[in-house]
Amino acid sequence: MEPLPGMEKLKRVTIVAESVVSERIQEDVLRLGAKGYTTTHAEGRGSRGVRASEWEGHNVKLETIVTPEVAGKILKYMEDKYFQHFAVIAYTIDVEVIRAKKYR
Amino acid sequence: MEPLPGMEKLKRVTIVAESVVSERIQEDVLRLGAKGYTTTHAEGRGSRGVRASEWEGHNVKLETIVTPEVAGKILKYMEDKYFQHFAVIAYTIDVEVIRAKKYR
Amino acid sequence: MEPLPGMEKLKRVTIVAESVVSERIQEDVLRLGAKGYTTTHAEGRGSRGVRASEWEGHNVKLETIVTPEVAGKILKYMEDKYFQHFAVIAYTIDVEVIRAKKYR
Amino acid sequence: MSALDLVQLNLLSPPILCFLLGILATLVKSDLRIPESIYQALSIYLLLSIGIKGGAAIMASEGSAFLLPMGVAVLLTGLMPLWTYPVLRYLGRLSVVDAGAVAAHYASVSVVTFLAATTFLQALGEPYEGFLPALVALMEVPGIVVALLLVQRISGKSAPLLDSVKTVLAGKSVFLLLGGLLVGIIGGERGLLKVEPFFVAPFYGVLCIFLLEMGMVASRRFEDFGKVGPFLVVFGFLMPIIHALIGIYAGFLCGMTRGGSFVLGTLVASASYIAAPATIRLALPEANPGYYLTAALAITFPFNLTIGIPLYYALSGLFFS
Amino acid sequence: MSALDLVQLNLLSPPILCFLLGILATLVKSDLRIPESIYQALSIYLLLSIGIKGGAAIMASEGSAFLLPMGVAVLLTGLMPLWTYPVLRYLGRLSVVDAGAVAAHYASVSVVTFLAATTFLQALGEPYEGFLPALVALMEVPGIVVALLLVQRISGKSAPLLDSVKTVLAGKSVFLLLGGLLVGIIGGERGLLKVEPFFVAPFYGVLCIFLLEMGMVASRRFEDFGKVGPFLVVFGFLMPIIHALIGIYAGFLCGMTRGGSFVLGTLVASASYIAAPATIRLALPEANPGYYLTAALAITFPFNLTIGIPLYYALSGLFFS
Amino acid sequence: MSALDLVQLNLLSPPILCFLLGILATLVKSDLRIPESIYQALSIYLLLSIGIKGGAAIMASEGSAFLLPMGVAVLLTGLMPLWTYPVLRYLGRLSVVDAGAVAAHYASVSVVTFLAATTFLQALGEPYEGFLPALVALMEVPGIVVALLLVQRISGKSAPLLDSVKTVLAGKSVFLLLGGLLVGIIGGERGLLKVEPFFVAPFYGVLCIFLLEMGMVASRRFEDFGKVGPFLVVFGFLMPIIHALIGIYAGFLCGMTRGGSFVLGTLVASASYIAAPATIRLALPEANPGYYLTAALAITFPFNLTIGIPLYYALSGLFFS
Ligand SMILES: Nc1ncnc2c1ncn2[C@@H]1O[C@H](COP(=O)(O)O)[C@@H](O)[C@H]1O
Ligand SMILES: Nc1ncnc2c1ncn2[C@@H]1O[C@H](COP(=O)(O)O)[C@@H](O)[C@H]1O
Ligand SMILES: Nc1ncnc2c1ncn2[C@@H]1O[C@H](COP(=O)(O)O)[C@@H](O)[C@H]1O
Ligand code: NA
Ligand code: NA
Ligand code: NA
Repeated sequence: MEPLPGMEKLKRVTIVAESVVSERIQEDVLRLGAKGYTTTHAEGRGSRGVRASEWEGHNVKLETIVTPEVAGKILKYMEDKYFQHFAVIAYTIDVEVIRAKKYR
Repeated sequence: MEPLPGMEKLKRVTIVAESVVSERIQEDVLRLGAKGYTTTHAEGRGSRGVRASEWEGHNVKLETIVTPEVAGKILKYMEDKYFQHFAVIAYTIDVEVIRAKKYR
Repeated sequence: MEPLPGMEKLKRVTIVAESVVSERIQEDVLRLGAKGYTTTHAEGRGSRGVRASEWEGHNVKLETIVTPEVAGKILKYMEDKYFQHFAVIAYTIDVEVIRAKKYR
Repeated sequence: MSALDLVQLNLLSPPILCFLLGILATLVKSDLRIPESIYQALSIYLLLSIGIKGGAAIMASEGSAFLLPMGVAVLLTGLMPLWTYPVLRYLGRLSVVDAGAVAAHYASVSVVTFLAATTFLQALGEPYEGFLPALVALMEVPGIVVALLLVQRISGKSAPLLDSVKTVLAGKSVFLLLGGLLVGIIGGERGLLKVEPFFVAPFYGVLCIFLLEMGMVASRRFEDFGKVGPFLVVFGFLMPIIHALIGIYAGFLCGMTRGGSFVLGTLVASASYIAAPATIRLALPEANPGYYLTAALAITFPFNLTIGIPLYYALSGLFFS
Repeated sequence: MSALDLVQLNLLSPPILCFLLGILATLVKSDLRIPESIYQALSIYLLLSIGIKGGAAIMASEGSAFLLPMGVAVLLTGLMPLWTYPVLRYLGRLSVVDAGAVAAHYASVSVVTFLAATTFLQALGEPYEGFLPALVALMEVPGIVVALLLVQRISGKSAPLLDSVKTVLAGKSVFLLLGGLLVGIIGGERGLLKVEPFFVAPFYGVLCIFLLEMGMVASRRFEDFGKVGPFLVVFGFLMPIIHALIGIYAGFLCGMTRGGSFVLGTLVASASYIAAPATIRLALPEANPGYYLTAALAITFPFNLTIGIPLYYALSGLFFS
Repeated sequence: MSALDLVQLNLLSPPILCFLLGILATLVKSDLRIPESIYQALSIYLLLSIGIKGGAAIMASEGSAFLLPMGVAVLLTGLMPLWTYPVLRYLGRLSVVDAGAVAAHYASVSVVTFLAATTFLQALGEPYEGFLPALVALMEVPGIVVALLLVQRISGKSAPLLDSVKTVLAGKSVFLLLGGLLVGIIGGERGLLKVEPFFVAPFYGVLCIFLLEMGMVASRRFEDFGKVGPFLVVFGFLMPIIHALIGIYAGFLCGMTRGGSFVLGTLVASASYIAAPATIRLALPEANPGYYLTAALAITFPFNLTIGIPLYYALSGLFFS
């Protein structure tokens, strides 16, 4: 599909993480170059099963619109830092935005 | 990636907005031609920082599947009406749906 | 847009359903081959209007990252089983993931 | 007390005032919302509390005075689809599933209507049987099952009836009522005493907040009146009155007090908008919720809450005097 | 009682201790969070409860003693933008919309500050007029409207004023206060009695949890002090003191008790951080929330809650002795 | 009272009945859910309430009778990893981190088990020291820290220990307990009086709803029994009994009442499933939550709540008679 006129392509990185690490990931993402993010409460099932505890709450889903470079950095960081021990997944989607400079 | 057989391509417009304007945006979106929408409670960080107040709640994320034409209209409207003064972002993603006529 | 280096393309299926059927759909999705899913509470407007009741809660949005084959199966199943009588929509988006084998 | 006094007594109690306030909130387009999780917490509180009080009351009651009324109430509720279904199908010209679905709702009961009825009696100073909350739990299910059986019979297709029975029994509203009953029966008076400051004393205040929300929920559906057609609107107002009379008379025959018979009548008159919709949605997905929910929630429920309750009390005077 | 005793009496009450605990939670970076839905439920509870109590008190009060204080309070509140706006615009050099926005906040009232003031009086054993909660409801709106009118006048552009008035009146905080008032007035003493164990007895405990959250909310904005500039910080501390004196004196002139005058003074001194921000955000979107929210919520609110209340009480001694 | 009477007294109290009801809800696959925000609100309420009551009790207690028991309790808790770790590592053949993680949980305490123990004493009419809630707050942390130190020592890698201590101290459960203590100590008896109708009277009712949820949470993990292996299952049942004896004896030596010693024993016997899991997940991410959570939450917690409490009380008779 063609991009709508006047719009630019960027990446949206989505991270679903068990809540115990979610505040850390929010800081990580900004440090790695994201200019903002949006989070929602989420629940889920995956391969790892158990989480810390109900008292900590369930998962947090974080979405951030970034340049492809920053997206690459974030995914790399997630892989190195969280994938092994924590219940975390991350992926990217292509998005089209107006006024792309807000996200750079 | 090729579309799955029998599916058609449409646009999904995502709008994240501070709650004080979210009900208005829901009406706007329908008026501009969307046939439906889905909202979730969200929190977030961006460049503008402060919101109206905690009592108003945080952000609302709205997702609506529409034709490219309607998508263009919605983004244009968001830009004209909300971007300057309100904490609002909007972007589109390509999606594939079955029975596209539900969204036209 | 080119995929980021080292990433593979998969499909993300999104299903928004009235809560009364959401637990069933979660089981369906796993049975049809998904390795996990993420759910969030959602509200929405569509063509069908009324739901079972407020007491049941609103909608549930489910997102699952799967291979194109599984995505096709899930959409087909939703169409056959739920589209006629329940307030359910489903669509797919292309995503890029690291370590795709987690989702196979 | 004159009929007008009764209406006034009912309308001016804080819970009903809060219900009207909820309707007002919708009318003036207020942005007031009760968060979904709070609504659920309030429901859990009310249901568990009713159950526990009912259970403790059963244990406190002497002998087995409650057995006859209970049996009659369950029977009555089970029989209701036998006349509501034909009325809906042939007078109302609803389809088989829609008629069955609406019948199921009127053959079950509304917990909040029950609470409003007992609140009314307390304001009046009129006594009633302590075991009545147990009735609510028992009257929720049978009518739904019978209505489903009926549809299955008539339409010839074998709906997953056993599944439906399980759904409704394990459904949260019935589970909490029955579970509360158990806790009340086992824990007894002494158990109730410990939890009284939580489950009993603040009850009417909690009910106020709940009815505030119910007012908003019901009035958001007022605009659907047009869609359901005139028959269902009339049905939603008239049927409860007939049912109330049947219920009051049944209570009278069982030797219940005037207060208890009035509550039984109100229960019979009420239509479920919690247990029934959830079950019906899954068991009869092709039935239109626009019919059954609008009738039960936007017509019969507000009618009972405001006019029905004082009316049924006045009517109970026909039998007791 | 010495000034220090008063400060201590205020600071050591559980609600204020919980407020300080909330500030501490932010300072030590605790992961404690009050879920948004709970915060909303607590607000609904507090607002409705204040309204109901105020309404019942009006019904219980003899004659129309409340009319004069009410009129004066509304007038005072409506006049406030006439001096706060110029101060902000010319001394503070804020833009027209920013000055108007801040003025609107200080010309409305803070419900929680009101509650803290009455808690303080109760700890002191000092009586006050029962109809005061009704004042809160009436003082929320007029100042906001006048401030908006002023901005409209000066900037020449016609803001959708009617819309704003509707927004603030149908807004949940005003709706609940006025709605509660109605329930209290219509339901009367007798209605209050039934809901007393929910709406009255646990009130101060609920206030504790609410203030725990408010402490976290306010302290999260402490870091914005730098951004608003020194003028607004000074304004946020000094203006309330001047306003308190005006309010106390007005109460005195109306013949109110010392307690009542002190509460009126505290109300006048308080700045809205609920009704005003929501309305202003929509009516004056170009105004910077960084100014008005920081001033109202992070400066004036904590100041009033901790130092202001005992100070205003001490000051009220100037008029009553 | 015979052992059976004790078991019955415990099992038939409304809170424990609600816990069993929660287990039942999972078994019958009910769709009952306590929303996450409500669960969090109930926790905040319970923790703050325990803290405030403990604090007020300390202020009310004469002299410093609480110092010795407190010191002993903290010491005991800090020492526990020294024997639980080797047992888990060498008898149970868990890895270093897993053994350390499980040890940390058993060296901390369960707040809800504490509440169940005091509920039991109240039903029994047996007195106990008022300062016990303060013990809970103090016993949560030391054992976790010692267990982490141990793992660090043995595995040789320097875990961010200071970070962990900060995490657990600023973590919401410890923060609320200690914060409540402060509010109780500073506000004193008089402060408690004002908030009593909220924080004290409805407490057992709130505990019922909380335990309903805990029953569902715990039973959802019952199926993991298989995964943890027979050793951990046995450990989860036996270790608490040994720990209870140690705790009761320690209380006895400190000159505490029978009730107080029993509560201390129950605290020592309990395993944390709130403060510990959150801390361990971050400090030892490679430890398997499948081990520590299942043992603490699905084995030891339900065991203590149902059988353990009456058993420990009976055992306390060995020392006091
Ligand atoms: N295939 C998937 N699709 C969508 N979300 C997933 C998938 N697998 C895992 N998740 C999410 O990621 C979280 C952690 O997964 P896991 O580490 O596999 O337990 C889960 O709780 C889900 O919310
Ligand atoms: N780069 C971004 N990615 C995702 N969400 C964003 C981003 N920037 C802003 N947002 C969302 O949009 C809201 C408003 O942003 P802002 O107007 O920049 O304060 C924020 O609260 C976020 O929820
Ligand atoms: N065009 C749309 N875009 C996004 N979500 C939609 C759309 N149409 C329907 N939905 C969602 O799907 C649910 C069911 O829709 P419906 O069956 O049309 O009532 C709605 O409540 C919305 O959450
Ligand atoms: Na009925
Ligand atoms: Na003011
Ligand atoms: Na322990």
